[in-house]
Amino acid sequence: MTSVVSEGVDIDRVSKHYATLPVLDGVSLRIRAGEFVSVLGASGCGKSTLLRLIAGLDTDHSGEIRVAGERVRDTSLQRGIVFQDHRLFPWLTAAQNVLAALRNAPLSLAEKRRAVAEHIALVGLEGFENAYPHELSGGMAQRVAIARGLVNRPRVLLLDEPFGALDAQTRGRLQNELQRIWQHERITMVLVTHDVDEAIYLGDRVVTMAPRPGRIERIADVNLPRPRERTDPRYVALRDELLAGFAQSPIVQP
Amino acid sequence: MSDTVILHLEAANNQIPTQTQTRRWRALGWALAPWVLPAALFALWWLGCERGWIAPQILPPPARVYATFVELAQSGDLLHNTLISLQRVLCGFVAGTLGGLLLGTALGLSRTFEAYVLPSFNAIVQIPVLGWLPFLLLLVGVGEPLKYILIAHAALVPATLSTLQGFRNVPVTLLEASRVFGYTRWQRIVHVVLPCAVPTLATGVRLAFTKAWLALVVVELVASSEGLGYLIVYGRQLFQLDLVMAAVVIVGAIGFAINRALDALERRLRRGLPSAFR
Amino acid sequence: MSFLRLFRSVAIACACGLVATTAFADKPATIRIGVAQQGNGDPPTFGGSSAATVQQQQLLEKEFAADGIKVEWLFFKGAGPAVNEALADKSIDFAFQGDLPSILGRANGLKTRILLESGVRVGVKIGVPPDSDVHSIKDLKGKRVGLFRGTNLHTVADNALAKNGLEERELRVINLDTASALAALASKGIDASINDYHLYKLRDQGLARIIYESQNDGPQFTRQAHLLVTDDFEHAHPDIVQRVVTTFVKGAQWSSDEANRQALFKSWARSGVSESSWNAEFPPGTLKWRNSPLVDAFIVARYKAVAQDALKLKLIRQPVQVDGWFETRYLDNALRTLKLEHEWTPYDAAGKPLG
Amino acid sequence: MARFTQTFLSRNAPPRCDCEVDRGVNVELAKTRRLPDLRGFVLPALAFAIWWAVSAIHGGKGGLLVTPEQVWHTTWQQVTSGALAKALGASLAREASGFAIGTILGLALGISLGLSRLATRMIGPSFDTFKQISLFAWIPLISVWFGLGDAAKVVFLSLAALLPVAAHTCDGIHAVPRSYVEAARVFRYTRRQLVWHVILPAALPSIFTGLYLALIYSWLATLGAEYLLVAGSGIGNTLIDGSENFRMDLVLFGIVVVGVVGSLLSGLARAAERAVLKRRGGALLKENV
Repeated sequence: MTSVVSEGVDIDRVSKHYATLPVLDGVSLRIRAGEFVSVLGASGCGKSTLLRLIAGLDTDHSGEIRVAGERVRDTSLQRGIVFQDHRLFPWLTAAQNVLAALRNAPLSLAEKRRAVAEHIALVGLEGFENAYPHELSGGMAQRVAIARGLVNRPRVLLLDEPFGALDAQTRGRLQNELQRIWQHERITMVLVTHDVDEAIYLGDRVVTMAPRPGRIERIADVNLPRPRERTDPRYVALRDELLAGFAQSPIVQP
Repeated sequence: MSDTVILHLEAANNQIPTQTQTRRWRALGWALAPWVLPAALFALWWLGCERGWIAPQILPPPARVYATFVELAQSGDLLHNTLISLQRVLCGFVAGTLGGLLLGTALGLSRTFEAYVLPSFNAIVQIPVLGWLPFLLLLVGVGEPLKYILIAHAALVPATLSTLQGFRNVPVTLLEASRVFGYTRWQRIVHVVLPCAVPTLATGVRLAFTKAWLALVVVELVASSEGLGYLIVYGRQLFQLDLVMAAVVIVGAIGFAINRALDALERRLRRGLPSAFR
Repeated sequence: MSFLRLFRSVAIACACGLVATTAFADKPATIRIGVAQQGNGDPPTFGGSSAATVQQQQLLEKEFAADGIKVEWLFFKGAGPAVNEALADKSIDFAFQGDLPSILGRANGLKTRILLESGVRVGVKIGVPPDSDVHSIKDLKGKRVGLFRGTNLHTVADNALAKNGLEERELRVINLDTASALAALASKGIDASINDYHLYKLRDQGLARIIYESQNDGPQFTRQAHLLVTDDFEHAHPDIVQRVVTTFVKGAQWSSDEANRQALFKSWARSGVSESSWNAEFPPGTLKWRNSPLVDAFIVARYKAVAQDALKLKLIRQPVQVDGWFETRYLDNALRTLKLEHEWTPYDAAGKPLG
Repeated sequence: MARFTQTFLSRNAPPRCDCEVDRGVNVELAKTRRLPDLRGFVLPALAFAIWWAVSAIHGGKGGLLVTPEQVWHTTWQQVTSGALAKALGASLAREASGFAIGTILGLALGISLGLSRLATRMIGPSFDTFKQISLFAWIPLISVWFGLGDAAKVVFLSLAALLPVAAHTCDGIHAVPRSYVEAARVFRYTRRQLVWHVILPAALPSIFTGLYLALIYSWLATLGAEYLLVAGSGIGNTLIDGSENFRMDLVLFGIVVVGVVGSLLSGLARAAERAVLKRRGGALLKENV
């Protein structure tokens, strides 16, 4: 790979295995700054593991991952992450949870409070600032998690099946919200999902991974205007193509 | 799951992986770690007596305690007292546990029985074994029955409550499923309720024994003429602290051994069951 | 230290629940006296020896009031053995204790000196329920007998049993302190109780019958009690020790005077035992014989005998040196200053009066 | 939903602390309020009636069978004479200091056991062994080292309080879900922030269970201490005096007091726990169960 310093995320021949079981095998991917990439794959293809490596939660792997030219050695405020189980601290209210993300941020208290208010508004949760996680619905809790992921104004936001646990209707609404936030914040987002429709609807590119060992099978460009029309023939064609890809035995792509 | 917190704490410090050589040392250190504290305490004790920092009547030297232990064992006193204590604790434990299982089952099966009996049971449970001692001392006198009743009471409480909880923990879904297959009430109890309740019962039995063993020591300390607890009192009265310490070690060792045995038994019982019922 | 802030705030939270533990420093100016008996009555007191008289007439309190030294009496339900624990942990300076417990303490390293005798030639009583079929020691075979092991009753009881061809092992001995033994005897939990004057309380209530008094078998079957002081206190305050002994001798003299007999028993009755019982315990003319503070040949012989018995009964593991244990110079000074050298008659090893 | 009595919490032994959290029995925190069921009072009323009848016929002549009036009279006499206040005051004061010291040491030990794997490895086994020995076996040694006064009793009580606090704190920390720790790492929490802002708050419910048990155990230990370290006054001494002076009424009075105070203490502890934990999100309780 050329050593051009890119603002986005450079994944170069990353491999990882638990004891003898290979989980990722020579994954290489270059994500441009501000791009929205969906990582699509069945369970066990290592997509969540890849995301954890980018986040720095796990550094036991070969190959290199660079974000804005900087090698990933540990977690960083520059790389936010939203999990499927929202992981809000149950003893803190929604606002306190978002504030907790700023504990080590280089901001004054006033600036922190303002950032929290902004992001509560960003995810449309005004009026629920003092609610405890167990008092919020699944969708609202995920909104808080997204606000918490964004409040540090990270360079990259990683989302690990954030809407997996939600009902179809809430999921649709939050997908639009996420897209609106993405267009507003202009930061790089990497969404891991097993939902083909979600991957196409949101992603500039859809990276399809195959399991055993986890590798990139195909990268498809979704050059469609946003917000995407699910009935657009090109949208439907791409979806069917990807779905078909899933159905056949995985073809090893160069 | 248990080590995860600590693992991540250390990961948070980003320690650099060690070479194999130091790793071998660490492994050795790790294996010896549990013995460091006991060894240090023993050394401190031995040194304290040797150097005379502590007067012998305050803390007898380890050699003396060991000599007493050997003397106890050779003179047969150790065996005699241990057997008596074990006999007492077993009788009390068996009586208490059986009573507890029966009472717990009765409470578990019929809600009306529970409504009548459970509040009184709770009231009695509030009062500790020691609270009943003076009352029973007057009623039953100082003899063996006093000890059996108190130990049985100590074992009865956890046994009853565990049995009750065992019955309560049976998932309603299973009961409904058995009803669908036309199980009679009795079949439901034998084929559904009991298998589910077994792990909780096993824990209850282990707790019952621990409580019985604790109660035994208390009763023997306060009123007895034989038994391990009595050895402690006897040592105290003859102002032979080494006898007291030897007896305390014996009581601890036996308690520990039996608890471990019951632990192992409980684990084996639990392993046989799908974790859902754990 | 990274956890410092954490501990500090937790400590403050719990400290507010912390009530000042009452471990106040011992003012060297307080004299703490342990009594190897359970205090009865309110305020707690005891009876049966000149030590009780000294306590009830507050002789020591008056003696040291001028110097601003407080006198503190501590009673021990655990009797002699419990006093040993207090001595070991240095929470008392003086102690009225029986011969056997002191010997047990000395055998296990307690450093004390015996100053004078507080109650001598005291018998051991055996009480049984009123309707019991036990009439003599021989009937005790196989019966449940309450005995407070480690007190000065223990060796006398064993000797009395041996005299009747019995051994402790042939009885079902239950180890009970004085008060629990009384309760057990009253509720027929035990068949007999080897005890002391406390048995009179039950006899007065018709709940016990006394079948044996060991002093009737001769002075060898009696137990002694004494006043001892810890070596540390004696080295630190020999003057105070002398004044305590002198005051005590005054008390002993008053308690040995037959003229004060009724007043003495009335005072002792405050411990819950009736005057009539004291009359029975101290037949007329025996006050001087029983309340003599002298450390004579008889006393030394008795302590050596008890030491041998203790070794024989395996209550102690190595022999105890009785010689050099008695420190009688304070007693001699007191007798000289109070001109009481001939108040009490000394006795020889066999218990016969000397000169 | 498991409908079972809260007292079960106060009766079980503290769970093992060798990193394996005992899920089956002791973490059942769900508290369902039963309807006030009057049927529960039938049995005690019946027992009381029988006692009244029997004692009325041939009671009152001293000895074992005491009439309710006698017990009531003793109660009244104890209360008015201030004896109860004195005894109870002494016992509770001792218990408070024992509880406080035990809690502080328990928290320190529990936290160190919980957080440092080395401490768990070094102290854990010894701590387990110590837990097997009944506390009362240490009384003869304590009485020699700390004398027979209040100091010895407070030492004994703090041991009784220390055990459950340490065990539950340690288990609480071990049971903190890994997901919280990861979430905190994403925000670059330092080790201290992780402990103070994530691990301890998450472990708080379990720590409270430990404190609740410590309160109950130290109350039980108060009685034991007063039986075996016989000096000074206390409700335990009242009980023993009653039994020795052959006064069944005093004993019954003592037992009632012990029972009432025991339940008051556990009620107090539960109220404190609910106050602290309620608002901050019950989710954890259910999730942890």
